[in-house]
Amino acid sequence: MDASNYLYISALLFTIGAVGVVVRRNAIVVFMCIELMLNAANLSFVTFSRINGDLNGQIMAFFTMVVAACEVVVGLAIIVTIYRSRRSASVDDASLLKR
Amino acid sequence: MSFTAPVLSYSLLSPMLILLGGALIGVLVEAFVSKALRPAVQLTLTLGTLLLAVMQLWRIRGQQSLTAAVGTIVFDGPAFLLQASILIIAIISVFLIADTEHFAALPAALPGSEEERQAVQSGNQITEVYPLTLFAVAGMVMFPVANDLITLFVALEMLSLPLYLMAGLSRRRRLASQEAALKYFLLGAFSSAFFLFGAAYLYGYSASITFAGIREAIVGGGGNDVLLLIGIAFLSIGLLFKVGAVPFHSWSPDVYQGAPTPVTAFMAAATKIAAFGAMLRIYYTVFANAQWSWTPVLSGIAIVTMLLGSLVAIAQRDVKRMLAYSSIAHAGFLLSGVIALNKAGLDATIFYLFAYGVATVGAFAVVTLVRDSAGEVTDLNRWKGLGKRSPFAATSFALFLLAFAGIPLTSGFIGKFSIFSAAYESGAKGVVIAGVLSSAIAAFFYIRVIVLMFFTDATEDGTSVEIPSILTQASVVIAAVVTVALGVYPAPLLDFITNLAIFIR
Amino acid sequence: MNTSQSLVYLIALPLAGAALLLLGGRRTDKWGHLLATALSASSFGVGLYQLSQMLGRSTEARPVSQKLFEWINVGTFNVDAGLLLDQLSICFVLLITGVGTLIHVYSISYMSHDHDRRRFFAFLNLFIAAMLLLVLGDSYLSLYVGWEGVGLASYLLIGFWNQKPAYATASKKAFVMNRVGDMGLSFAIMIAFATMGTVSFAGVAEQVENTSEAALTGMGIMLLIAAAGKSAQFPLQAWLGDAMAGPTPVSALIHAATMVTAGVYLITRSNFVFDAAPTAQLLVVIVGAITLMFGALIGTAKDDIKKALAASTMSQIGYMILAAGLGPVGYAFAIMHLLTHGFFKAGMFLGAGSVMHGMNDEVNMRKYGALRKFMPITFATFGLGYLAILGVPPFAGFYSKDMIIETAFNAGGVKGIILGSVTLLGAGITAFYMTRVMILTFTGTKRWDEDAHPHESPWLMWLPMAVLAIGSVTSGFLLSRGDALVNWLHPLFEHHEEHEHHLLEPIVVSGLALTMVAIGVAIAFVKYSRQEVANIAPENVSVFTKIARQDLMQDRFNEAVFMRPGQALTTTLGATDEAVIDGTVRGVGQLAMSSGSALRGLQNGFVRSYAALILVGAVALIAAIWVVVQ
Amino acid sequence: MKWLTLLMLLPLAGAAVIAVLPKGNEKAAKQSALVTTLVVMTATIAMAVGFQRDNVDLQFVEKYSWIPSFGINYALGVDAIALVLILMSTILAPVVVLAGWNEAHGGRWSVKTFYILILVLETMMIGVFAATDVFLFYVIFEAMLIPVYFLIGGYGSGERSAAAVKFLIYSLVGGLLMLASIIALYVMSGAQGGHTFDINKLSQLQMSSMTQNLLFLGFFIAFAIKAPVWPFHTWLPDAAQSATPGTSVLLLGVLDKVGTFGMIRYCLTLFPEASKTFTPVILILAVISIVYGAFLAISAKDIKRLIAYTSISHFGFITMGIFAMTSQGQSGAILYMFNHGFSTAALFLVAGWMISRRGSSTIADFGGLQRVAPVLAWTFFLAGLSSLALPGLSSFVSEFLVLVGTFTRYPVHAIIATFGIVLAALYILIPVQKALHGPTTPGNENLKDLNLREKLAIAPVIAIIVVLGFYPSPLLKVINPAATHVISQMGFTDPAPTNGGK
Amino acid sequence: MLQLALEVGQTAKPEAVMFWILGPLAVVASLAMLLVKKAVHSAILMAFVMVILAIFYIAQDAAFLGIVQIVVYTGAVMMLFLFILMLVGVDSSDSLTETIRGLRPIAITAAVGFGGLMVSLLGQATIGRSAVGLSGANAEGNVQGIAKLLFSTYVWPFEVVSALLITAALGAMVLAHHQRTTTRPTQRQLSIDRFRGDSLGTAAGLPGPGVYARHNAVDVPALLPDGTPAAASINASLEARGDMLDYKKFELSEINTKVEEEK
Repeated sequence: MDASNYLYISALLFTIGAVGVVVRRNAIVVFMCIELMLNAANLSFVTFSRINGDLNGQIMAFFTMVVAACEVVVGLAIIVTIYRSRRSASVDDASLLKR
Repeated sequence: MSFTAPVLSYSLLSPMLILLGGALIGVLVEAFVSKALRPAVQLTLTLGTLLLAVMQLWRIRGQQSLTAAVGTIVFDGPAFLLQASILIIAIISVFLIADTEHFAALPAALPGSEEERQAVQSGNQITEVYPLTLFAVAGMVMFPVANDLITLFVALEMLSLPLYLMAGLSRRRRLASQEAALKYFLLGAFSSAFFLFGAAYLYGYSASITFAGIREAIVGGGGNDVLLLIGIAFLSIGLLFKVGAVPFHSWSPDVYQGAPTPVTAFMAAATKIAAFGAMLRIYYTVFANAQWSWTPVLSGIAIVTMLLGSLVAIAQRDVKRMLAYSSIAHAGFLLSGVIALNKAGLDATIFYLFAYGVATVGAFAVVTLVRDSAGEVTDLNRWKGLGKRSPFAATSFALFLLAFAGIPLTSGFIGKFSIFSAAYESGAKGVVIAGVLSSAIAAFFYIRVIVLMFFTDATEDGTSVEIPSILTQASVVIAAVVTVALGVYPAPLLDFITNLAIFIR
Repeated sequence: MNTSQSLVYLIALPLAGAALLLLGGRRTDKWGHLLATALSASSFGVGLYQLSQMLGRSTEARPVSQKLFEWINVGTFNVDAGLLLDQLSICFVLLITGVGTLIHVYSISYMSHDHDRRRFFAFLNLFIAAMLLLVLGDSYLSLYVGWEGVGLASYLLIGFWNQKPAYATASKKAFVMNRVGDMGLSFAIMIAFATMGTVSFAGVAEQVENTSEAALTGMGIMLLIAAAGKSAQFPLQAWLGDAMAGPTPVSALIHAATMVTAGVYLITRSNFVFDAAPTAQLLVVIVGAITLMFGALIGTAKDDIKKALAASTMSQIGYMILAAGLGPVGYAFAIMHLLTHGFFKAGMFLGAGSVMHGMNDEVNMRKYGALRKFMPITFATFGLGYLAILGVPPFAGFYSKDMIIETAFNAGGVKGIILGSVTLLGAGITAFYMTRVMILTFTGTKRWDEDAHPHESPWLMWLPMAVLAIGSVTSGFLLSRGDALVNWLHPLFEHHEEHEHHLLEPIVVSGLALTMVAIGVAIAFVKYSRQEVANIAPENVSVFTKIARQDLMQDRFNEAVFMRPGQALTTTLGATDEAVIDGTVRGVGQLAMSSGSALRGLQNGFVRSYAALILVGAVALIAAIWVVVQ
Repeated sequence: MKWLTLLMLLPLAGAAVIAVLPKGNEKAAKQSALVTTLVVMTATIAMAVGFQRDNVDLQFVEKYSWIPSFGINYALGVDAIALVLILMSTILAPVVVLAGWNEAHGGRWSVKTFYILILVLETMMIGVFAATDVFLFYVIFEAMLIPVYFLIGGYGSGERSAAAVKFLIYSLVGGLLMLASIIALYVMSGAQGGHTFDINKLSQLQMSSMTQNLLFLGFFIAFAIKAPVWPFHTWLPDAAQSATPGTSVLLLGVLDKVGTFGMIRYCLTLFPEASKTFTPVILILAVISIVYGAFLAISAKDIKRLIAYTSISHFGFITMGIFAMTSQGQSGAILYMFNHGFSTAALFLVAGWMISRRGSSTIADFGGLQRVAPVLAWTFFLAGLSSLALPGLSSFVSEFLVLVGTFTRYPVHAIIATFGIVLAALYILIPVQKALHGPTTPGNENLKDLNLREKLAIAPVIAIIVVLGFYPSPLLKVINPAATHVISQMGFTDPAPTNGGK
Repeated sequence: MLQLALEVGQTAKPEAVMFWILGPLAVVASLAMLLVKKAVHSAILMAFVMVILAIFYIAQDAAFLGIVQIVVYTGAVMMLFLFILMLVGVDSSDSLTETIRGLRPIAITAAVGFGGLMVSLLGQATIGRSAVGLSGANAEGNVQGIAKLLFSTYVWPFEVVSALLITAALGAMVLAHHQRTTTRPTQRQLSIDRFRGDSLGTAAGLPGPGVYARHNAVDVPALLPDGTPAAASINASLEARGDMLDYKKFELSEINTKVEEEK
């Protein structure tokens, strides 16, 4: 089967993730949507790796996972901090800074 | 199975290794040194590390045109210049960070809680910012020397993560600070996803993850342009986000305002150098032959960025936000140097980055000086009459604003002139005209602040200027001296840059 | 041409006086007036010396010049500060310094109570110097300096008592209207330079034959405008009446004898231009004729003695201009009338001053009457002047005016008839209003204010009057004897071959003129001597009188045509500048501000909006790629 | 001897001396400033003596590499035009210091600062006329805004900060347009034989007429704002109204001359073809400026605004003379620049004394000053006469030369402009009547006449006005070769006498 | 649909079957992730998508990544998410109505545009060469291949990532760690405080919740002997959270609380 079909899936997942960031209010869900985007990118890497017959893409995907893990740690720490101060995980509530 | 041990060329990596080593020692200090000693130890350690890194960088400047770490790092003239700029700015910024008055005494405590009050009273300090700063600096110096997409991405995250954290550590207005951290983080991660997606398509296009490989594929032209274009577009989003170009700029006013001012200074100056450094390398070497595809778009973005940054800055009431929009406008000016895609553009952009970075740190340093009993005063209306109360602060701030406005005899003018002439040389006349136009608009609000400081009578509201430490004062003075010196006699630095700034491909 | 090193002293002496008195300040109060008078007199002496020198030379060698220094020298525009004294200018020099000195003398007494007498004398000296520069300059540009210089002196002297707002306004009016004339002179100089490449009299005279008539006509018209401004000729006549605000010696010197005749000098001096530009010459005649009548008509209705005399001056200068416009035959008569007029009009003004001096500065003739007995000397000198201006033989005016009327008739054809009739009619009206002045002032009943104690003026005042009276009696005879003046001036004016076809015999003209004068005198006598004169001007008079009292609506006309629209324009421009030009600039600023505020709205604080913005940016990029790929 | 650098360094040295003076010693600051400016004046005159007037090349040339990578030099040199203007600036400087002895006292900052700003400004005034490197010129052109800005905003009166901002924004916008043009020139020079800012080399660049037109506009608008030419003038009345008299003298007398100087030195030299293309438009603007400025001056209620408007009118004359392209027009314009400096100085200084005595700058508040303070009044009157270009005073010579020079080529423009002289009579005599004549109005009875210091300050100005009115040829002899050179460089010769078409 | 079925039938290789089943499932699951109200459901769906992706990886010769995806991503990262969700409140659910005006249409338009354009572009993107496949690169085994690259070419970024991890840990510490700012009181000090406190009532320790009350739940205050509720009997943190029941309703109103003083 044509490996590029995976690319379509990847693009769709990326799109859905991006939209999720825009439409969801819960900071954790927003963050998960970002993770979805990263995963979509990873799928592209793996697929291209297969198409190109080259393992570098997989290495990149691997690094993405590791970096994403670090990002999750930092991100969730920030979200928890905000939640503790505001008793809310809604990103809309954090809108003191504007204009 | 055969495995040959990689050759890393440690000497070229040494500045980064020193930084990382310093940061790790800093972490250990957190664990093992008594609380009372920590601030002094950390400050000394951080400054020492940075100085050591600078010295080491100076020593290896001759060994340019080399790749290191199995080709993941490239060290050439621009790399040296950019790394040196970042390190110098980092040193000045650390002077500001050393004034721990800006940072929350106990970030884990709820804002306004008894616990926080006690922490403040006990003089608790979060000395973790020092290692975090060093980590960020390490990421920044790695960003413009990365030679493949993986290293680039790791460096990007390396510089971002500490900044996300540090943005949330302000002592005053903690909710706003945390909000800044959240926004910076979410949007940063969002843009990283775009960056990564673009990287995937570049990989798909060229079957290579290294810059050299991608460049060869573009030169060879055998691949599919759609993949290349998507790759360039998305990778650019990630980079443009970091420099704060419209429409990827919206984080910067909020984050600049919310973050502790020393962090803002550091972030505004150093991140910009790092990000533009990477952009220069990528656009000047990797994408150079696909110029047709990105110059028009980047020109459009540059024009919109300059104009929007300048226009919105007019309407600002908060000095930090105003500086943020000014930095957006400057991102537009700097983009015109990227668009130029010639030697002059490269030289000009590097010069501009350094000059602008120094002035930015200086400007924010002055912001840290203006305080009342509740901390920094960033409301512009309360800056009225500052010239009378503190000629030092007001004069130096005016100097930095004049430099931002590009008035002759300040570094900003030389920068603006060189970057616009480079852009003009490459035929980007529209960008130059927009640049001139937005400079005019920008002049308007810079002057407005000068009017406020010098020509408006103060309202008695307890706003005063404190010189909290000799270090902060030093950073203002250093920045001012550099700004004037580069405006009056920039020849040595320009020559130095011209001689060094040659990318190896 | 001969050169003379002493010409400069003519100007330098009074100029030094002016400078010394102005810069010296109060220190010179005690003797300043004496010094000024002495300097004026010595200038007159230099003039006499020059005359004697000139008389001693052959006709061709009479003009002398002196180059002072290089003045303006740019490219082909070369003007030296140079002086030229020829037969024409010597007449003026003597008139100016002579009458000027007399008036200095008169003023010593007349102004003796004035706090600022020193300044007055400084201005008088300044005037003498400027006027001398005007007539001595060897180029239009040097003349221009004197031209504006006398304007300045006139402004200063009219406004000498400028603490009275009306006087200050009068002086300003005089200067501004003069400037309109000056503008004409500027244009004339520019035309001369652009077409002939020179602005000196000699140069222009030389180039006239190489120059098109159109250009010369243009230049001539511009010179005429200049002359009209300075000489209060139609249509720039309105300032002269108001100029009587100045002290009476000023009116005598500047606004009767000398400065106002500068226009005649200019036209006469530019004879070569006008001779080559018949259209311009015709205009000169027309302007002269109109003003002649204009002034005469105003004169009939004025109750203010000085304004009546001013109107008369206007009218008499009209005669001169008319004569000057008649070409070579008329120039000499214009100058002759100018000289005789200088004597009798100055004398009459001084007489008026003397009357005012005795009547507490009252100028309204309706409050005079029967002064003959109280001021016999004044009456006598004034009366001699009166006879002179009427043109009664053998007084001065007879010779000069008669010649002009005669020449006017001789202009030929319809033109001659019209001009002749106008001059004749003018003579009649002159007789009427001058008789009116005489009757109202010196005869009839006393209509004085209660506190008036008329008395004769001191000798310092009547002496100059007497000298001028002698002039009014004799000058005409002396100047015309053997065509003395005509022959004297002859070399300057290009005479065409005499083809005099007399329309009327000279004796007929004289007879007609005297008849007209007699009619005028008779009417005045009937009107003012036979019935009681009201000491307040009656209101139930004809429309004609009302209009004449208002100077034939000249001020209303200027107000309606120039001042009001000018003021409206000024106000409009002021508002436009604020609203439109500055408004545009401010509008641009506002636009930037408001677009900044509007764009600020993008930054709504919601992180999701920011993400959406990034997403939209990304979509835009992809869309761009899509377009490129398609 | 490096005359020009010396001239630029002297005021800076003076400023440094003032800076280290003890804080309270205002008198010493004033004296130092006066001595410095006098020394500079003397030095300038000494330099001017050595000027070879028939040599149209730049003299007293100095050249050092400044920013070699951009081909920028610190290059100085003067031709007659620059020399005359430097002379004017350095003569005006001590006059301003002496005349405005007390004007720094109402300021926002110390007296010391005032004089430091003045001296720094003097350095820049010399530099801006002496620069022969376009970049150096631009740097000084822009940098000199800063001291003026602080002088207006810090020591002015009324809406001083608004006026200062308006001044600065206008100038900066113009400057930025010029910067765009300079960048284009620089880039083109790089493409045609190496980057340079040498004005002579730049004038030999090949460029399309479109490019030339655009670049010309960049320069011209900057200069037109500076000069100011209608419709770029609205900053001037505000600035002049708010600034101290001394500052106004430097602003109108010297700074604005940079605009007209720039038109000659840069617009004509660098873009001869475009200059010709735009001449019709510029002449119309100039004529409008003349008449418009005069009308606004007539309607002005404030004496300082009035003077500013008269300057707009006068700058119209200068601009017209420059673009008339005749030697009379050009010489007249250059001489006009010089003369206008002094006549405006006289007007502003005397007006300043009147204002400081009365505490109001509204013309209607004065009245009958001639009785109360005769010397003051007559000085004002004389200055006014100079402004209305009365023959015998210096401005007449220049104004007439401009008119005559314009008339030979553009008679219609000259004719309309000549109407300006009638309007000039009005705009000077109206305030003269209101302020000096008439009865002494309440509030003016006790105004003091000029004191010795003021007389000393104004005397040289008046002397120059009078002497140059009667004897301008020494100056004209210096100016003429340069003016003719400019005209011939443009390929123009004076029109021959037309003989009216015969 | 028919076309699709035909294609599936024709290319009925195992991978295609797997793809056409799991691919749509992944899309549907991720869409559902946006549409469900509860965050925890989103998390589960996210984990589901991740597992599908892991299968895709394995199917594309990226066995190592597939395993790591499950172990690290699904296992560790998603667990972290869930843990935080628990902390924040597992019940918390989003209202899906949009509050920012105009955002939803923009988002939907952008989504459709983005997805549509991407798919359209990919449709035109002929890769230019047929898929090479990883059999060559994986000749020594996928894990070995990756390891070789990771420890030679990418050893530098690999090392730097370790610094990144330290940063993350340090950051989490900074934000979450409560440093003690006062010295811990000793037993002795505590004891002294008890007896020297404001009232002796605390000397014997605070009353437990629910004593004498109608319920003995932790949020019900104890009743004092006079029948008034003892606020001190409730844990302070419950009180702070507002989870304490209103003690007023436990007051025994008919009891006269007045103590008659004996004379």
